[in-house]
Amino acid sequence: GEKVTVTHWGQLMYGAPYAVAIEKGFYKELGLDIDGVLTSRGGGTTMRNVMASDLPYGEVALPAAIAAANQGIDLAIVHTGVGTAGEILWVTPNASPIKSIADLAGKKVAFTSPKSVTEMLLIMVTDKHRIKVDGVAAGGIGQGVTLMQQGGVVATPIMDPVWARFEDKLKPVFWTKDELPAIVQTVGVTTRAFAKDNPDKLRKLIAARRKAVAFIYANPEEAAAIVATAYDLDKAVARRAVERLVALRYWSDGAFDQAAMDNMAKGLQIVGEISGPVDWSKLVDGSFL
Amino acid sequence: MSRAGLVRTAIVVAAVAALELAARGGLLRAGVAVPPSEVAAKLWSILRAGDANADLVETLGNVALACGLALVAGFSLGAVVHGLPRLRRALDPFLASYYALPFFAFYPVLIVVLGIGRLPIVAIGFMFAVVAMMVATLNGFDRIPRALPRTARVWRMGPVRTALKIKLPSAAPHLFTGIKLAVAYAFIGVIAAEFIMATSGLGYAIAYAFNNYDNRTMYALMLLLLGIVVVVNGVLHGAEQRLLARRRAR
Amino acid sequence: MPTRLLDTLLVLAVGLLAWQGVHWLAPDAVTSPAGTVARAAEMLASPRFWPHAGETAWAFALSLVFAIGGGLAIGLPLGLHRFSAEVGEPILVSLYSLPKITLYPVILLVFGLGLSAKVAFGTIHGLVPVAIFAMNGVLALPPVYARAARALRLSRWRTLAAVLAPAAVPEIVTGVRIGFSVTLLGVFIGEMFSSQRGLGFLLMNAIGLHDVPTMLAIILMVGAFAVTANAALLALEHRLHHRPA
Amino acid sequence: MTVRPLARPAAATAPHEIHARLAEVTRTYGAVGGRGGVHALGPVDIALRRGEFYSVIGPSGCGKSTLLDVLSGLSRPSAGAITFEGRPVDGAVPDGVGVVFQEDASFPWMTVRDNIGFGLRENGVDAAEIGRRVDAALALMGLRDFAAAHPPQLSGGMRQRVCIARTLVMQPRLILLDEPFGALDAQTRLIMGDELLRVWRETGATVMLITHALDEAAMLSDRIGVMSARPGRILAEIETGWPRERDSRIAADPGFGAVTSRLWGLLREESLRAIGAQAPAGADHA
Amino acid sequence: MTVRPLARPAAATAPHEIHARLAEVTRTYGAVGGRGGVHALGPVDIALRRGEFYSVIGPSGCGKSTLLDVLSGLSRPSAGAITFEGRPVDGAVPDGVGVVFQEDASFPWMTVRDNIGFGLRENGVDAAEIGRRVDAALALMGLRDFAAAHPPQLSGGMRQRVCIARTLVMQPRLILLDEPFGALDAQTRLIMGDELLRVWRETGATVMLITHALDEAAMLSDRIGVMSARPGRILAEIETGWPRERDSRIAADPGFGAVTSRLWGLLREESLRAIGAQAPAGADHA
Ligand SMILES: Nc1ncnc2c1ncn2[C@@H]1O[C@H](COP(=O)(O)OP(=O)(O)OP(=O)(O)O)[C@@H](O)[C@H]1O
Ligand SMILES: Nc1ncnc2c1ncn2[C@@H]1O[C@H](COP(=O)(O)OP(=O)(O)OP(=O)(O)O)[C@@H](O)[C@H]1O
Ligand SMILES: [Mg+2]
Ligand SMILES: [Mg+2]
Repeated sequence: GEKVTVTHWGQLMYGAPYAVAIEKGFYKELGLDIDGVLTSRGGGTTMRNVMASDLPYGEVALPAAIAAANQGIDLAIVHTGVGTAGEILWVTPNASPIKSIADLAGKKVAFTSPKSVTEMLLIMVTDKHRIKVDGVAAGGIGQGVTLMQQGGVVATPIMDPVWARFEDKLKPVFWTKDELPAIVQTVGVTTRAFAKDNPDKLRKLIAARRKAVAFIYANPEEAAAIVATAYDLDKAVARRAVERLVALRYWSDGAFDQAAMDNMAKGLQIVGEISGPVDWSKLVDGSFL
Repeated sequence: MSRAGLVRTAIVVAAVAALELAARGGLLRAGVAVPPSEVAAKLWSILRAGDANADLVETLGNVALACGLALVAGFSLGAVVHGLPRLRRALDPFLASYYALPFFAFYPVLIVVLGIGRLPIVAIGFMFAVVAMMVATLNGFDRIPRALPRTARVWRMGPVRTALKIKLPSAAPHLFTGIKLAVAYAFIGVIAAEFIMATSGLGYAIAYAFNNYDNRTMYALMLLLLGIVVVVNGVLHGAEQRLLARRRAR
Repeated sequence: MPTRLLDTLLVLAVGLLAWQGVHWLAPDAVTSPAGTVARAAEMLASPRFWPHAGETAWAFALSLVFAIGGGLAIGLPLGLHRFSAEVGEPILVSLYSLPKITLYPVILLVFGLGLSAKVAFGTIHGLVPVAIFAMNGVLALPPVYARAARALRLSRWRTLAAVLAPAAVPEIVTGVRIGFSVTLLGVFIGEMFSSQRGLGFLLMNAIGLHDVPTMLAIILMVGAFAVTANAALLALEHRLHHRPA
Repeated sequence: MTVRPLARPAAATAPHEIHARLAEVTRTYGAVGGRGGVHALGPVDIALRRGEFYSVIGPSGCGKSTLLDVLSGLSRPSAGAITFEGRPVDGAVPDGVGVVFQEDASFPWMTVRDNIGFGLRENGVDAAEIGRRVDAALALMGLRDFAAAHPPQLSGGMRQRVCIARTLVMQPRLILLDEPFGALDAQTRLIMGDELLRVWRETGATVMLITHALDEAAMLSDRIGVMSARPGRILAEIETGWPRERDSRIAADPGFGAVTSRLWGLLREESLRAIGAQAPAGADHA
Repeated sequence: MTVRPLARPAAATAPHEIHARLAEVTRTYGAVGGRGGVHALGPVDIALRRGEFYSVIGPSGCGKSTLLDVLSGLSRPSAGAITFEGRPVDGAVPDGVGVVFQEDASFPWMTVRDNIGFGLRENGVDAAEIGRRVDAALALMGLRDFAAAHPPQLSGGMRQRVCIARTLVMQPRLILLDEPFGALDAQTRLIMGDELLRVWRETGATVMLITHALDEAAMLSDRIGVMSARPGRILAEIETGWPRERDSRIAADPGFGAVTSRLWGLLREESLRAIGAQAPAGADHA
């Protein structure tokens, strides 16, 4: 069978709809033979995987898609994946005296890597509260937790399902959803050539995902079980994570939210990743929704 | 230059030219291959603008630190273990398979022990380099002709003077092999750790450029790294030749 | 030799004790040896583990074949022709000390994703040391072997096949052993970046999920495999180098 | 048990029939382009009589191994002609010539038996015949108990015997030996020398032995060629006059002292001349 | 130019004054725990007379190096007593004893001059004195032109001269040499032997030379100890009766033949016995 590409499959929850769509046979219903998921640890690597794979379609981080487009890669954004970064939160150990964003002022706070979404969010949040923190690049979510446990930083970003595993040891300092407007994290991309040659197939791919998203919202319990199996996660952890994300309406049905996309572009300008506004008209193609 | 040197240069030049032609002629996928001339131009502009300086300094610093520590520790460990044949035999299987371990996986552990920043990176470089130096030291000490320490005994020299004035210089050629390997391994370890885990340094910069589809910068930085490795190798090779020159027959 | 085995076990025990010590110092970040072994056993018992292990093993086996085959194909001819060796050696040594991880992007660009990229990455790690050892092994052969072959009126081809090749076997095995280790490392690193199956993928996933027991269990399993396989090759190497009973 | 002879019995030989000859042979190394190379040997004239035991002695580096190389056909002379059994030798080892090298040339990856049979197998001799010849050689060289051993398990002397056996099974009519006992101590050389004499007697082959041990040459040879320092020329050929049936006890013969002191005399001058540059005048008035 | 002597002139020696003695000395290797080790040497009794040139010959592995080790104090005997100049030798090399090893022990990382002066510097001799003694040794050993060279640039014979010079500058009264010319060809050994004789004459030191070359022993020595196969014992001590003023030309002396054939006789039997196992009966009825 064919394989779609999804960033951070097995680690982060972007992939839940794909797991459900495969497991519940939504692809099959539409005559598609999708039986697996390619992945990588994110960013440009996933983007490259999409372009290199036999089925050049997948869900990648929006900044990676923008970067690729800026380098002249001929791609089209065909749907929204995860339309919010609200699930990301900064946490601190239970025993920590830190209680609010204001308490972070002047302290060392982790983000994952330079110019990443977490750095962007941290800057946006601290700017909003007019405080200065000493940002530290930890290298990843897990590394950030380790670093915090060793006292290297007072707070570190986390998200489900990792958060679900640490809920009893760590406490939130702030949630992005409480601080910032919606920001598109991931989008579905394909090559222009594939879109032109296989418009129907593309439509079906998107439709199957949409059906899976609807299924998750309707049957969170069963969806969590499917994700737990696909990701090899503890069942309880998966359930808690899915519940929380359902409440957040984390997974988009695919429709574009211009403002949420612009928010990401703004953030990327803040961290210096891009120099000007993005011309979405050249990138986005909503005709397959 | 020697005849071999000339032929070697010719081969390298031909390879570069072939790559240039292939890239320009569209033989290779666009975006995959960038003509070497453009890579060199890009590197030149990066160097002139100083964009890579901070990463370069950081990486070289990490390598130097990792390598320096590995040389001292590797030599000391080697010298001590050489004096304890039982320990040495017990260690042998571990030393021999040491390089199959994926050190990068220790990174999270290293953060625990050493905190975030350059130290865990240096530690990975060190872990890569130290065993090479240790094994070279063991080899070197093994190959000290028996008659040399015996000569020292005839002159009634103490063990420390014997170690310093007889064993060390006698083992020097092997120690130098260890130094060369340690430098190479420290480079490999530091760059790999930066590439996979870190958030700064040359390795990170290459990974970053890759992630951003910035192939031109990526190739330019790789070229820079290649240049550094070749120069360092060359310098070490030259130093070794000088060291060994007097020890070789006419 | 029993004392030797005892000593090795003693060293192992000291290592485990140190590990346990680190665990006591930082229980969150380092699982205890017992906990790690338990996790490893759990993984080994899980049917989901084996496709990953199988994928890595397959990629590793292919890489090893290419690394050894390619290494010998490059190293042996260079060793037979002294001038070529003089030309080629510095190039090989530079390649050897080049941090090959930086080539990963190129590999991905050229081979795309999946098995072929992993195999290519494993191969470039192992090929160079095998080539260097094979070359030096042939170069260092006593010239008297070739002369003896001529005195026995052997053809060029028979000289190569019946005398020079077997004579170089011990050095070649040493190269293969070194190549074995770095090829494994190469495949593993390859899987850590871009892959959906394999132990390297599991490890990267565990790092992403901050799942310390799984991380250490994977390292332990790979390490145990590497040490065992290497010990076997080492024993073979000793037999070949010293060839007496 | 009788052991078959290793070489075809020599034809009833006319006295002083010439078996191999070097005529005005010189060898220069590495004279590439215009630059002159090392003049290693010659001009040398030697006529080996069929069935004789001829030794060559000379100072280190005088060209003894070079002489063996050109005579055996392992390398070409720069000038001059070499014939073996009347046919010119030219860049290939002729059938009927066997060479034993100074270095240990036994193959460590084969058993002693396989080592000895190797040349026969490569030359397409049939298996039964190989078995017979190898057995005979094992017995002759006192290696029967070690047939299944590998060379690294043997002493240096025994390894050298393997190489000699490997050469003998090819039934060479001319055997060239380049300091074959160089690595052994004097006592073992003595034993090996006696064995070599026996082989020589029994096979009827012509033997040329290169050695730097004077007493070895004096004890074993019918004739001894004494070479000058590089470029090696034959300074003198000394006839010992020993009977064909002999062994190392010949050293007790009064004639032995006469032969050795003649050799000493010839070599002493030659060595002093060769080493002259290395022992400057200062050494004398110390 | 006159060169200072390298050793204090020997005191007017009483005839046959004993300089060093081994009494009932044996040496066993590696008898750890209950398991018996290798009985390498002895029991051996040797009395070295002051100023004599004593050689030891014997088959390979018979314990010659072991003998030198215990006599020099580099290792302890398993039983028996060793005295040097009347004092017991016990696990340390006494002052006044110099050793030249079979292997090349020159330091490749130092110049010839520094090699020769190294022992003196380590023993705190003052610089001016070192300079004088080293110059004298360079001249004596014919190494003046090579003072600034490094050993790897020299021939094997010259490197061995460096080692001898390095020992001589320490002004030993007893010089022990373990097959010092083992790696050299016969002609170079000849020259080196003559030089050794001169040094011996001029320094008045006592010399014990271990060698496996019969003619070398016969040519150089006042007395020759012939050792049995392992465990080495002294089979016989042969007095040559040469005059103190002599060199290799002694080989032309009629007495030389007598000495060598006696040595050959003794060693032939011993070698055959030692090698017996390696040359099984099969070799004889071939
Ligand atoms: N391939 C070569 N190229 C250049 N010079 C050579 C070569 N082979 C030998 N020579 C030189 O030719 C001379 C004679 O060498 P050869 O090996 O024949 O001497 P030899 O008498 O056998 O010496 P030894 O007693 O040390 O074995 C030496 O000076 C040597 O350096
Ligand atoms: N350190 C050791 N441990 C065990 N056995 C040893 C040791 N050194 C020597 N031997 C054994 O003792 C015997 C005598 O050795 P030694 O080196 O004294 O002989 P040698 O007469 O000097 O021989 P060569 O003529 O080969 O130099 C040999 O059988 C040797 O194997
Ligand atoms: Mg020679
Ligand atoms: Mg010895």
